[in-house]
Amino acid sequence: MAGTLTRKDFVSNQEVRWCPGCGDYAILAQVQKVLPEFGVAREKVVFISGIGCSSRFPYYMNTYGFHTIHGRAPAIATGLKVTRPDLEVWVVTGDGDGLSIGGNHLVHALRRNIGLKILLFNNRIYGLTKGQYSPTSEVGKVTKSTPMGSVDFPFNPIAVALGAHASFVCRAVDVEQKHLGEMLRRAHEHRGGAFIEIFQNCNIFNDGAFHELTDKPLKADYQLILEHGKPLIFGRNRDKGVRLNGHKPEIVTLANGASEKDLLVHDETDPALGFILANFAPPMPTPIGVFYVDSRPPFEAEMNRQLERAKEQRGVGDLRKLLYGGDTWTVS
Amino acid sequence: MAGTLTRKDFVSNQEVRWCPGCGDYAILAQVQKVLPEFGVAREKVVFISGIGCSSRFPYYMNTYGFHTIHGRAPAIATGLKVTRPDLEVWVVTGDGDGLSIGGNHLVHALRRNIGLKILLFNNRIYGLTKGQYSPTSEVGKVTKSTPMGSVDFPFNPIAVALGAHASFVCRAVDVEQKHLGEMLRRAHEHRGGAFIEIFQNCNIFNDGAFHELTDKPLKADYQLILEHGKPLIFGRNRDKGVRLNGHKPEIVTLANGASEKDLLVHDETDPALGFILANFAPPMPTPIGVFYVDSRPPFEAEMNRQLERAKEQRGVGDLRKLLYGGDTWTVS
Amino acid sequence: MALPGGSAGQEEGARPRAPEAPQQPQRKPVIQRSQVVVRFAGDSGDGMQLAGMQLTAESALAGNDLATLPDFPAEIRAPAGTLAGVSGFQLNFSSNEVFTPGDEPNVLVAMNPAALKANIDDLSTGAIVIVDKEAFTESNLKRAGYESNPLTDHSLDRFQVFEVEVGRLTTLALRELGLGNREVQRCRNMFVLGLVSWLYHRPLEPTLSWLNRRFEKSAELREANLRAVRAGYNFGEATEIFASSYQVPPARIEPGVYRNITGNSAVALGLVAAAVSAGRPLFLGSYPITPASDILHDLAAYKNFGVYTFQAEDEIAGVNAAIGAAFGGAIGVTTTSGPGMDLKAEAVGLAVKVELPLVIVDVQRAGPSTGMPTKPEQADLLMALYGRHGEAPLPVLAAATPADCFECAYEAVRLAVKYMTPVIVLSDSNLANGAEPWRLPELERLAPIKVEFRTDPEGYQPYLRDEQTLGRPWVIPGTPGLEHRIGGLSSEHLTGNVSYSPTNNELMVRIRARKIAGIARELAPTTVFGDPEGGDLVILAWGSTFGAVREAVKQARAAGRKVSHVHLRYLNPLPADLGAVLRRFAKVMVAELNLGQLLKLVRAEYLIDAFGCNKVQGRPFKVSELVARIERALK
Amino acid sequence: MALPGGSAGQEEGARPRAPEAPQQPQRKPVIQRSQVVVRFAGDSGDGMQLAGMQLTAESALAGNDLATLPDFPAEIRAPAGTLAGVSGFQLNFSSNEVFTPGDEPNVLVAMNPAALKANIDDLSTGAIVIVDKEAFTESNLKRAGYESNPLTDHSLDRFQVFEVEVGRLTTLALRELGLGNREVQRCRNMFVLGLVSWLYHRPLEPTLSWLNRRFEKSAELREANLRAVRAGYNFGEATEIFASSYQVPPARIEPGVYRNITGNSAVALGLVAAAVSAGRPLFLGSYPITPASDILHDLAAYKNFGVYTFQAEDEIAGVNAAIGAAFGGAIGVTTTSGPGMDLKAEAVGLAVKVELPLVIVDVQRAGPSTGMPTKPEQADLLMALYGRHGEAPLPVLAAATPADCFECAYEAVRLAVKYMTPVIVLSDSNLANGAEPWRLPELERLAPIKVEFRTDPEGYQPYLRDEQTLGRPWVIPGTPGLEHRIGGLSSEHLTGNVSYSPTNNELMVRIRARKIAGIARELAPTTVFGDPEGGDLVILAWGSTFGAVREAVKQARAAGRKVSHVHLRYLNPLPADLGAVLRRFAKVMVAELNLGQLLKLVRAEYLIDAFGCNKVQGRPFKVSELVARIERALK
Ligand SMILES: Cc1ncc(C[n+]2csc(CCOP(=O)(O)OP(=O)(O)O)c2C)c(N)n1
Ligand SMILES: Cc1ncc(C[n+]2csc(CCOP(=O)(O)OP(=O)(O)O)c2C)c(N)n1
Ligand code: SF4
Ligand code: SF4
Ligand SMILES: [Mg+2]
Ligand SMILES: [Mg+2]
Repeated sequence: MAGTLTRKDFVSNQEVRWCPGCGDYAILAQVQKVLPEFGVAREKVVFISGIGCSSRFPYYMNTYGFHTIHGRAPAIATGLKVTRPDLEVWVVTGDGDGLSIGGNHLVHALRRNIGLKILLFNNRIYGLTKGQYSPTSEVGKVTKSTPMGSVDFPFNPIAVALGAHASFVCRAVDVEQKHLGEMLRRAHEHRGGAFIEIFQNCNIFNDGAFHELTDKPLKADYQLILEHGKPLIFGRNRDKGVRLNGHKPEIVTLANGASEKDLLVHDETDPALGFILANFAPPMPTPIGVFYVDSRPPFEAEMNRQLERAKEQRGVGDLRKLLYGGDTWTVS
Repeated sequence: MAGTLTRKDFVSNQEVRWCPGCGDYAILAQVQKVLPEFGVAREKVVFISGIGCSSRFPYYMNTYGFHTIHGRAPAIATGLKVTRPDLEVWVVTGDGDGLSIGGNHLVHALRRNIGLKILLFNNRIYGLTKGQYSPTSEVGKVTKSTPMGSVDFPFNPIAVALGAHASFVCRAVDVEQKHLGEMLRRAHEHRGGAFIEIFQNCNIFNDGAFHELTDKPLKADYQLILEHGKPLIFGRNRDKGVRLNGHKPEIVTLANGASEKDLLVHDETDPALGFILANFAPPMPTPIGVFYVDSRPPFEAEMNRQLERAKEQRGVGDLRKLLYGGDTWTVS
Repeated sequence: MALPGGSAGQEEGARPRAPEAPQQPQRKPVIQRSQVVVRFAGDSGDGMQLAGMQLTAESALAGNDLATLPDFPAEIRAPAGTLAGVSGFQLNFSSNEVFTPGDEPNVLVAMNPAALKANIDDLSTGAIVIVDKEAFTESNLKRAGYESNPLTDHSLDRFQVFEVEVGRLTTLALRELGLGNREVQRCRNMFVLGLVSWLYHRPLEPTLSWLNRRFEKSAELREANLRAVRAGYNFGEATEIFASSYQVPPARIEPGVYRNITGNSAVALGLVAAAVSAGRPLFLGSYPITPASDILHDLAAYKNFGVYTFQAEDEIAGVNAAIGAAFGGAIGVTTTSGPGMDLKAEAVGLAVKVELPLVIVDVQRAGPSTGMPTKPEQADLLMALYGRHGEAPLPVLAAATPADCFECAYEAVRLAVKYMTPVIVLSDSNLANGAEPWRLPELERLAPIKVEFRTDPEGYQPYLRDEQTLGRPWVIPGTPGLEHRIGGLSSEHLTGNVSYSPTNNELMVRIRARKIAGIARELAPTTVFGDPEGGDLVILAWGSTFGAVREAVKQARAAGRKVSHVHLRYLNPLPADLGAVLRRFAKVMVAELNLGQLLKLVRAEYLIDAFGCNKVQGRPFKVSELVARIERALK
Repeated sequence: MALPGGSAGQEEGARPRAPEAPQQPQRKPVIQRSQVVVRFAGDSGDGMQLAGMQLTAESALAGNDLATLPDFPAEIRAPAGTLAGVSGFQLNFSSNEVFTPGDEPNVLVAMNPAALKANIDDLSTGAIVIVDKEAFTESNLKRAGYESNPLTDHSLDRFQVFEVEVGRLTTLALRELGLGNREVQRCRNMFVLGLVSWLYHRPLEPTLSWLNRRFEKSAELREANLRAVRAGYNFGEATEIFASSYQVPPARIEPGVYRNITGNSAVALGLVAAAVSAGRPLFLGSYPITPASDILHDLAAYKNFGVYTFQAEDEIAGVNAAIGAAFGGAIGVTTTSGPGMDLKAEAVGLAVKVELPLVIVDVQRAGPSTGMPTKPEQADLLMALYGRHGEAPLPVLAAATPADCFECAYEAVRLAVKYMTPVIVLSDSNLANGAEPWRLPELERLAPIKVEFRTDPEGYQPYLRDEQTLGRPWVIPGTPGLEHRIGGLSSEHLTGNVSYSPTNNELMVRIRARKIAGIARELAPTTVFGDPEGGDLVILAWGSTFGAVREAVKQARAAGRKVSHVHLRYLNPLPADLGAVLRRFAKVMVAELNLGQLLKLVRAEYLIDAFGCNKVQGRPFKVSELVARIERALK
């Protein structure tokens, strides 16, 4: 059963309705590709989304799905996961849905460590409402609602997640299919809440927002792939590395005297390092991969353990005793 | 006028109605003490709060004040500050008001760098609703709503503010009056949004939550006072220091071979360092003081500059031209 | 108190109960009374709620019918001794059926000047006032805003004032225990409880056994409290201060097992009972808010019943989490008060659209905005009905008494899962904190709640409806072969696929409306208290006004007025026969604690020229107000 | 279109207008028509909205009265060529007064098979269908779900079908410019615009000058578009395909300066005009949502008018920021649609309680929940009135036409600052995107909006009310000596200090209610279109149904029916004379795009047995539907 599932089993019969060329297609394709590999029965998988282009996602997955209201997917998913820890619950959200109107639910789900796998499709724009800037849009962005350029300093979703003490924080890119697949697998395997920021190109309203990370000639110089226990090396000749000067990062060229062992070695378990990496801004490269992981127990496990413990300690609830058990008196 | 104001000028005629012994009194006293020193005319000062014990604050200040609804003070204050940058707008909120229901408005106000001075009274409990746990309560806390102990991993408000890229982040303690006064002054002087977490004792529902930081015999060993450019030293004999081992902090004893110059020197302008400090957990001491400052321009300044620029470029709006200026035709 | 349409305590069928022997021999003259209203008042820290609750327990054991009303101070703890800090508890016990906590206390116990000042105006001439004389110090008088001492300035001359040195007498009684002064002073409430218990021949057993339980772990405090209560009792008997005591014979009460219950506790129990009947876990997603928080607190203690309580980051998350839980097959519930209801509107609309079961409990408080959070009002009715964008109808129920909260909560779950719809239950802060004796239901008689998740893929469609109820099938994730997607967009009949078809949209909007309207089919015919065939005036009411209206109607009928009472539990849909019933009366008056909300519905629905009897003072109706209003209406 | 109670375009006073000379000589036979309805339909990317807007501009210049209706595809951009991606624009132009975009198009321009399929059922026999023949490829037919080619399978026989090779002809026309194929194909809309312009003798000037402006910075594209439009025009004249062309003489239109305006743009302009009149900055706190976002976009461009636009993190922040701005003395506004209204409820209640001016614009869309975001409905009325906890009344206005949105937005600001209250303006997606010619107001005639902040400390009290309006004084921070605190808790009359006094609470609740009810004093008497003295039937309506109802009533009256039309702008308070007016009619029918919301109000208020005419299809009423309904009602 679960073992024999293929990509096709996860494709629903609904016509996919994103703009041609939208990065959402690539993400959908990868999710449909890797899910069967996880060996979870299809009926145990649920996709919950808010509102936005990205939030159409559940319709295209032949699993259980709930396309809810703007920003609330993490809250709805919380109620589901807490009462049904047997389910694999994925949340699909956008930079507006997840960080603007739904920002609070997101950070609370992360701090609580609800065992949700949260995919935040970050295209740095509101797609569905046709192109207003979002909380991840850069300062100065000219959009329909900011004709003279935005004056909002943007969120860095990775930093927000780390600030909320998420237990698994990573970043992927829509078109880096293999890496994205790995990240999905890591999220699936993580016992607890997982936050995955996925850079996603909106070719209609914000085309090329991540072109440095996706354009062949550029990306090797701009992308820094994080691997636990490995030194931070990048560049098309893999000749650039990142070193800490005190607690400040700097780029060094490996040829020029600096050697691999001077380099910062990635440690997924260190929140401070995660935060340093999250704050990499040009000229530093953009890290992708897992920034941080911790293994504290998920909320739903603890909550259900309390229910079990209560049953052990007080016996499975007996309604008669509950009603008749207090200070009663009898009139006869 | 403004120069000759005294504490009494900022005391309103309303009876203060916190529980006797509540930490809110100390904060009120200090605010009323230092405000006159800032030389801002009383009528230019506005206090805006949400709902909670702490949010009663505006009633006791003889300034303009608005006791709004639960969690929304930062949003209301944003509208006021943006249109009235001439005013000094203080926000008073609690750990529930500001981080639970109002968490999203708080982080958005911080990332935008709205020039608000936000005082978050953190008593790690819901005071007004009589003692439920809050998003800053520790795991395992037994309260009315968590008879078997809370299973929520708490927020660290400083980390949340840093994750949102607040431009000024500091921490104070209700009874550390002088230090609190300094922090208020720093917040006042900061050009932009300031976030001040104030540890506040709720002696009714969460008494002694910060006793290690306030009890005379203990506090020297538990409190680490941050000062820009100074090494991190603490302990009742000022013989303990903090050193970085790679990017991981550790405590060293100054007598035992380690000398002051090995110690980590505080740098308010470094977000990574701020995050390292924010994550100090026992056995590390609890830092108070300014974690992080940056000097990016406040939102309201940029926004008003756009309005000015529009007027310069297009002339002050002429209603007739606006209505009659487009594609019109005349029927006669 | 008789429930609307219920049977507890109704005069027919109730049998007289053997009076209990008084606790200890009483030697002073004894006067018979049929009803007494006692109010305890003191500082928040004085333990007045506890004293009141125990007098209630004693009165229940004495066989009286009763009703209570706690009156908490405004949200912030005011400094000791100030008016803002006064906490009160009122108990009405009687040898007749009781419907309200009573308009005017016969006895006021005032632990300090502020407590006296805050309450004295509610008393009528001749009432008993017991004060803790020692608390009438200069500074306390000032804090309460007294210019001169009322104990000496003759301003209390029209009352029977008893000045008792409560503090000193309690200290004396506990002398040997070596407790600190603070602990001793904390027992003052038990002293006055003992005193009042003596005065009205209350049996002390419930209090004594409660103290034994409560202080199980501290022999010292147990002993102190036991001594204090006995000292008060003996003080009444021993001293010359009271010339006589009073006896209130037991009421004729329907046989059964009783307990005291507040509305909030009853909601919690009703929800648990329903979840047990349904065989499903209960999930409460809630955010604390006065006066609803206690439902969360109560439910948090029922984890061994499979009850999940999730204190969410806000009300929006609370209701959405409940929707998520319902999607997964749990009984999803959210509890709140007015401001929280505002925030839940969008999610409730989603639940209406996707047709998932959900129960929303709104414990109303005085508004608008923050208003008076501890005070009652009934001004959320129209919001419950219409407070969402689009056409989003749902059933609305209102509880009439604290015990009725059990029934309403239970019924809400039943309707929610039967019709696959969110259901709103309206309570208010009167019911929430008020207590009454509750005749416990026989479990076998609870309406069955059937939950059958569909598992058969054959012919399954997400919006294929039950022909009777028009409810759609509840299919939960984890069911193989029934994978499907739901959402807030307009969706196609049967398949549930996203659809923008104009006629399909109208079809779905109308089916949902019909589904809710159809619930009227299963409502019992309207019961009229008074003249079912019609008369001069009928008072139509809903919610916590039940007791006051019923009592007022009784009194007016006793005075020969042809006035009746109809009390609604179902505000949407309204009972099918309601229009016909109302039309039998010459006049229809709608009594409610708002500016006329049910009134609007009734006028629109039946085109009857009904008029309102309204009050928005953060206080329940007084019986006397209603009686006067009835007289005016009949003129 | 005539505004309800307005004067633009009313038959009396309107003078005939000199017909414009056609653009170029026409040699084919010319047929006279009094009214033509054209619908352009194509893929989202085909530029149908632009073609429609330009034909509108041309028709305006030709002196016709007109009305338009854009029809956007559902929110997500569907793949090219699919039904879900079809975008339409309908224009009704006439030599008579025009009230609606027309029920059935006389001409359909379909750029591909999906556009044909999605629209063909709306056409009546004999209608003209112009198709881009080249787009009818195998794959496009399949994408549209056609089994066989409608151009060859005779399924279109009852229409006049004109197959044009739009792509090839456009390519030919632009040959010399050396543009890429994509750019060339983008000019196809101008080709068909030219063709239709020829067919109906539309003057091309507005289009030509618009193209010149629009492509100011790209000579190449400008030239391409100009050539395409001319090529289409010449193609009509030159080829044999059309045997004749049509002329629609100008309408009698009230003199004045006109421009086309959509409802959303009119709201934005009305708000700016009001802020200018008030002499205060305007602050918009908003969050994007279909179909309201364009108000935000428009206002964002008016920064030189002192307009602040704040795209908030959500609707809650949007409205709260507007309240904060109002506290500081700005004109605080928030704009949204249904789901956003749900979220604003709590803050609106706060504004009611603290009595600060605020304007809330709800551009209604089809619900409940996410519903059909691009489609119109009028189902937010009861929410506007009652969608907040507690007694929290406020004025509610509804715009009748796109241009009327200007008046309503302006009036809302006026009422808000005069009465110190939040005001809700209801629009809907019909009005928001629909356009009509707007006779520009004379600025001197705009009602004055007086804002006078109190600065005098002498005798100041925060809730000391104006005797006339009952509004409280607006005092802004920065005013020396008037420092004060406001908040959501119940507050004392005059001082505004926190108060839990029961009678004070009732006083304040009733004063606020009276304040809003008192606005009725300044409403003009109700205008009846038809028989002011009464008749067989009156249709009561509100909002965007104006045009359809007015046209239907006109037609029914022309057929001799004694039917009248009353259209409401003020939904709360209702005009004082409304009951009396309605009672003059034998029957009262309330027409609205919901299940009967105004109907409930009217029945409750006047006890009139009014009945509903309702539709919830995400579509406006058709005139023919209403005419049929009138006939049925009169039977
Ligand atoms: C309560 C509410 N407010 C606003 C909207 C309108 N809305 C829908 S999606 C969206 C933003 C989408 O942006 P994002 O989350 O980045 O998703 P994207 O479309 O870019 O994938 C908005 C504002 C809504 N549906 N509901
Ligand atoms: C919408 C809404 N939900 C809930 C409440 C109830 N409420 C008032 S204050 C509060 C929490 C207060 O906690 P905190 O912000 O920590 O303030 P504190 O009282 O501890 O100072 C809650 C839940 C409310 N007033 N409004
Ligand atoms: S608008 Fe952007 S994000 Fe949305 S479907 Fe199109 S390309 Fe994708
Ligand atoms: S409950 Fe706690 S926080 Fe509130 S006033 Fe009392 S001591 Fe202070
Ligand atoms: Mg986006
Ligand atoms: Mg707190």
